[in-house]
Amino acid sequence: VKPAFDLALRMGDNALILAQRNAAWCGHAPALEEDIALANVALDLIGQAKLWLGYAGELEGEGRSADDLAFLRDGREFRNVLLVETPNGDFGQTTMRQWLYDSWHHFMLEGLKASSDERIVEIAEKSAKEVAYHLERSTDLVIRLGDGTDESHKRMQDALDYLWPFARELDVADDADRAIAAAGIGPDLASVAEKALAYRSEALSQATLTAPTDAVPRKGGKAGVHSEAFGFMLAEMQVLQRTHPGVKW
Amino acid sequence: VKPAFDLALRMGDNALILAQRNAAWCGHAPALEEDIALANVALDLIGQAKLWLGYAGELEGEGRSADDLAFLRDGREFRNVLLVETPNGDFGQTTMRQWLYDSWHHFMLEGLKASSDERIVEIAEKSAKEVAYHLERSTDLVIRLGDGTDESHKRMQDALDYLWPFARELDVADDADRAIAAAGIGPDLASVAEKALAYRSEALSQATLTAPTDAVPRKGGKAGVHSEAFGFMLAEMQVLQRTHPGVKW
Amino acid sequence: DPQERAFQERIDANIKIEPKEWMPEGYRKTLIRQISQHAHSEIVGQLPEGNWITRAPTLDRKAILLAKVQDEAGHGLYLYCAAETLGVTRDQLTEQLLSGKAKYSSIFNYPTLTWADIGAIGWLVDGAAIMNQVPLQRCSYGPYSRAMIRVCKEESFHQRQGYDIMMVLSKGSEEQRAMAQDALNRWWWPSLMMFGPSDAESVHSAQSMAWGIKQDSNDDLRQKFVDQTVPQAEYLGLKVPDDDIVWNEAKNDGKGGYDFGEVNWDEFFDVLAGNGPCNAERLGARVKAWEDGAWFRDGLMAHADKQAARKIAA
Amino acid sequence: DPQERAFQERIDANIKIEPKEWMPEGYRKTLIRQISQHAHSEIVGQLPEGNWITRAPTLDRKAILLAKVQDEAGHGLYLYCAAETLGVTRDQLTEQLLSGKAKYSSIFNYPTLTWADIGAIGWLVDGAAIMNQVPLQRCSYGPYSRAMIRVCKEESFHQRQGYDIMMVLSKGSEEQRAMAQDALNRWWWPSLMMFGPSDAESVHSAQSMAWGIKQDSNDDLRQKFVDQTVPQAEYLGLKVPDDDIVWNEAKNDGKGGYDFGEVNWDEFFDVLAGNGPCNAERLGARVKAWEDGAWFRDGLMAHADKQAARKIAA
Repeated sequence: VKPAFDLALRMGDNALILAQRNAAWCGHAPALEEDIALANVALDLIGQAKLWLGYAGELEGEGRSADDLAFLRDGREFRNVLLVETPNGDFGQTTMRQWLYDSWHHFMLEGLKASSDERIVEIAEKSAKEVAYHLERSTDLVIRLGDGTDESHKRMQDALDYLWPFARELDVADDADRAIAAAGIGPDLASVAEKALAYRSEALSQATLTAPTDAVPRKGGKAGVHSEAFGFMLAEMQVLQRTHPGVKW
Repeated sequence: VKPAFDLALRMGDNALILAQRNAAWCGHAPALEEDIALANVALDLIGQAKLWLGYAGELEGEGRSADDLAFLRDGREFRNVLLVETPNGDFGQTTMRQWLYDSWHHFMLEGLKASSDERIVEIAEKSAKEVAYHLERSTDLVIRLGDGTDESHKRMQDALDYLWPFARELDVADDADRAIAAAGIGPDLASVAEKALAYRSEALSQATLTAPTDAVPRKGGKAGVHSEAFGFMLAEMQVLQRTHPGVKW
Repeated sequence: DPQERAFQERIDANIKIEPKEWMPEGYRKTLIRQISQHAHSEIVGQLPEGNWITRAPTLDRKAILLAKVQDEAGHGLYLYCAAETLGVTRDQLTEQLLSGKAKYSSIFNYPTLTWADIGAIGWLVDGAAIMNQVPLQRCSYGPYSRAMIRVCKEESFHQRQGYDIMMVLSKGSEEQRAMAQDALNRWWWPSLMMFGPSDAESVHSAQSMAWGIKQDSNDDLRQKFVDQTVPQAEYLGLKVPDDDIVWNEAKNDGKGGYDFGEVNWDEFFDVLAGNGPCNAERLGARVKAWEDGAWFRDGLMAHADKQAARKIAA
Repeated sequence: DPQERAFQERIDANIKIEPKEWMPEGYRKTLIRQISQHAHSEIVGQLPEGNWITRAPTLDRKAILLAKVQDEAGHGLYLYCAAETLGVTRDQLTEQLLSGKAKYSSIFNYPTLTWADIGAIGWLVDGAAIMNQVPLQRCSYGPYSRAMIRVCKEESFHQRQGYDIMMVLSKGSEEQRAMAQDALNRWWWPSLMMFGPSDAESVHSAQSMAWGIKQDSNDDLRQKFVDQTVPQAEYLGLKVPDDDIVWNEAKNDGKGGYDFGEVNWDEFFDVLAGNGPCNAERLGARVKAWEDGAWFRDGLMAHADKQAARKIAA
């Protein structure tokens, strides 16, 4: 049970926190079409978070619902990678963050379709359909903005330089990741990383962008050691549940 | 009791919220000396908030402490004016907000020294000593920045244009203000406004700044109708008390 | 003018006017003003509700609210398209919004202070909007009429979701009930203002009615809204903040209806003039989004140009 | 060199060196580096704790924390003044900090994740700082020595406040106790790193000791810190995250002391190299404060110039 729980919690927290960050753009994006598209992505991710966290709660067996896990855990108990909690920055940084996650998420879900756990296969299959579209959209934007004006190129390159070390946390397996792979619950992260990297290289070359080569991974999120910004984000997200404990909404 | 309670709550909330805004500058001010000075002002205001809210709690008689009032009320129950909750903006806007409040606060406290309520007289006297220094500092800064470079002048004028309508909420008496004055608990707000305006005119002329003449008051805070930014501010301020109800810190 | 007469005959015969057909300049201008104002309202209307997306109390509520605000952006999008059929561009209309020349619905200049406001907006503001918009489905201008059919379908869904929030809150804890009542207190009168001043004082009403752009009088719609909403409030166990509300058998041609108090039109015109609680913040947020996004739009454009040039070169 | 010999004799005789006296270039440079590094640490050190001021759980805790962070700014200020007596300006030192050329204490590159971290920083980080700084009160350079006397007085106050937070938490709810233990787990090893690598590997140690800038070896201070802190942790009912900790009668010349595990120096050098969890954010925050504040400093300067000109004209 433990590896399946860990996997579901990590996938759920990543989806939830990325959705939460993206949702903050609502009404503030640079074009109406982007406002709508980004909301779509956030909606998909909230839906996925519900499935993953719901399943994690079942596996845990202590009666916690997806909402309980989302709104009543402290920061140290969240297991999302730091990448998805990085601040929105400009729309380029938000786009780059989404793309780095999508291009891992896609191959991760492919791997999870072969999980030994049927429920995980189900959730992965449902999510993969949505994520295929996310990846298509973000790849397209990264290419167009990278190969756009000098300014858009510079902003995307800056975002890539800043976020790349964070993306590497997805690739570095810890004990829980190894247990997940060993139990056949999820894929070997190195194989996912390889596919993601190949995919990214191709897109970056079209985008005329260059990934840093010597980036030390910025990690901690998987162990619940988050950024300082994360606490503020959670305080905002959880305020109603914390202020009015135990009521219906 | 009601007018004294209202007065203490309003004074306490103004002090608390302005302190909270100022405290967010800590470590981020444009010069070390300003970092220290602004922290001093915030410290004084926190101390005053404790006195006012402590007294408000006593008057209410329901056993609420200053901390209970600060950390366990919802946004609609706060009685501070909108001015003190306006976002920090740049350091010029923060300075202007402080000055507009100081230049009212000073004369308000002078008036409160003549209160029929001894405790209010005590708190006002203690506060007035601190506020005399606040006003001296902020007036000095407004003059120097207004009559500084073109850019510092422009920033201070923009801040003045933006904040002046908010400052007017301090001057517009509502039913509670009238009851406070009628009971001899506090001064007539019109007389405070007159003194503040005269003081400000003198300083603004030295600062080469011009107050808007036709500003419609931006009000609501005294009735608990705050800005949208206020909810986010409270969520942050109250997060620990809300997350861990009933424990000691 | 025979052209104008033929035009009016088509309208009177309930035949839709389509983009490429002849129409009087006044008709075109009135439509552009009305449709773009409506589009702007959808765009600005994202902000008060968007303010609570990151704080929605459950995952379901978060998703519903996000989808709703997304719908509003969508409505804005197809209303701008409808306006474009009349010979203006979306950029021109955006410029009018951001410069303050064009108006948007004043209701969005009020702040959302608690979660109950999200319920109240769905219930009351969308409720009033639907009341205004249902007749517009029969508008004489084809593209607008078709846009409104789509809009109305989604709005009624939004209204139900808003009422559902109010229902849960008013059945909830004491604090939640108080929150719901407080939201009703603050949103009731601004919602009544959404129908506009009494027709006697409304400048464009008569001509708009003749042109089939407007179907009902402001006062009639307001009455209908009150009659619909008062029982809903009662069902929630909440009190509408108007002591003059009383059932009047004689109203509505003897079918009965509610008497209600006088709307504070000074407040209405004050907010319209820019002195509402959030006017500066709402427009400021849209201006910031537009300016901050310039590099993004330029980047996409430059890429499209490069691609086109490459295709020609190839 | 007789000048140098006379200098060394004064030092050996415990006579303070004052700003205008002759001193070897190396002494001056070492002091500038050390004092400015210390000043930078105070300035950057505002950030991790400042991160919790707006979220402090009571008004008293908020005031205490704000006052503490303010003290750090004050320490920075008088340390910069001490450095200025050696012939550099504060702006030069600031430039070195912001460009990344000058270092600050690596401990401040760790994030404060819970309220307990504020307690742990006061208890452990200030505790280690005091251990490092107490001997510096006897430093051979007068202005530095005097600055450190002031600093140490306030730091010991800060440490008591930090320990008090830990005490309340460790006697509090289950969540609070867990929070306290978690903070100890994360801050313990970085605190041990604050004494620097073992003296054998420390580049400047021997000369600094001869010059009376440094009094004790890094390892001795680290041992002293462990011996002081382990019983404090026990008193709190918390477990120091090091299984190798065991009382050893033979240590400290037979007075006894704690054995403890090996510090992970790879992590230390990694954080020092810029790869800690918050290096980019800490320096970024200071750069932003400096750049955003340029107009402010320029404005004050321009006003001062105008005033001076007016005085001359009058």
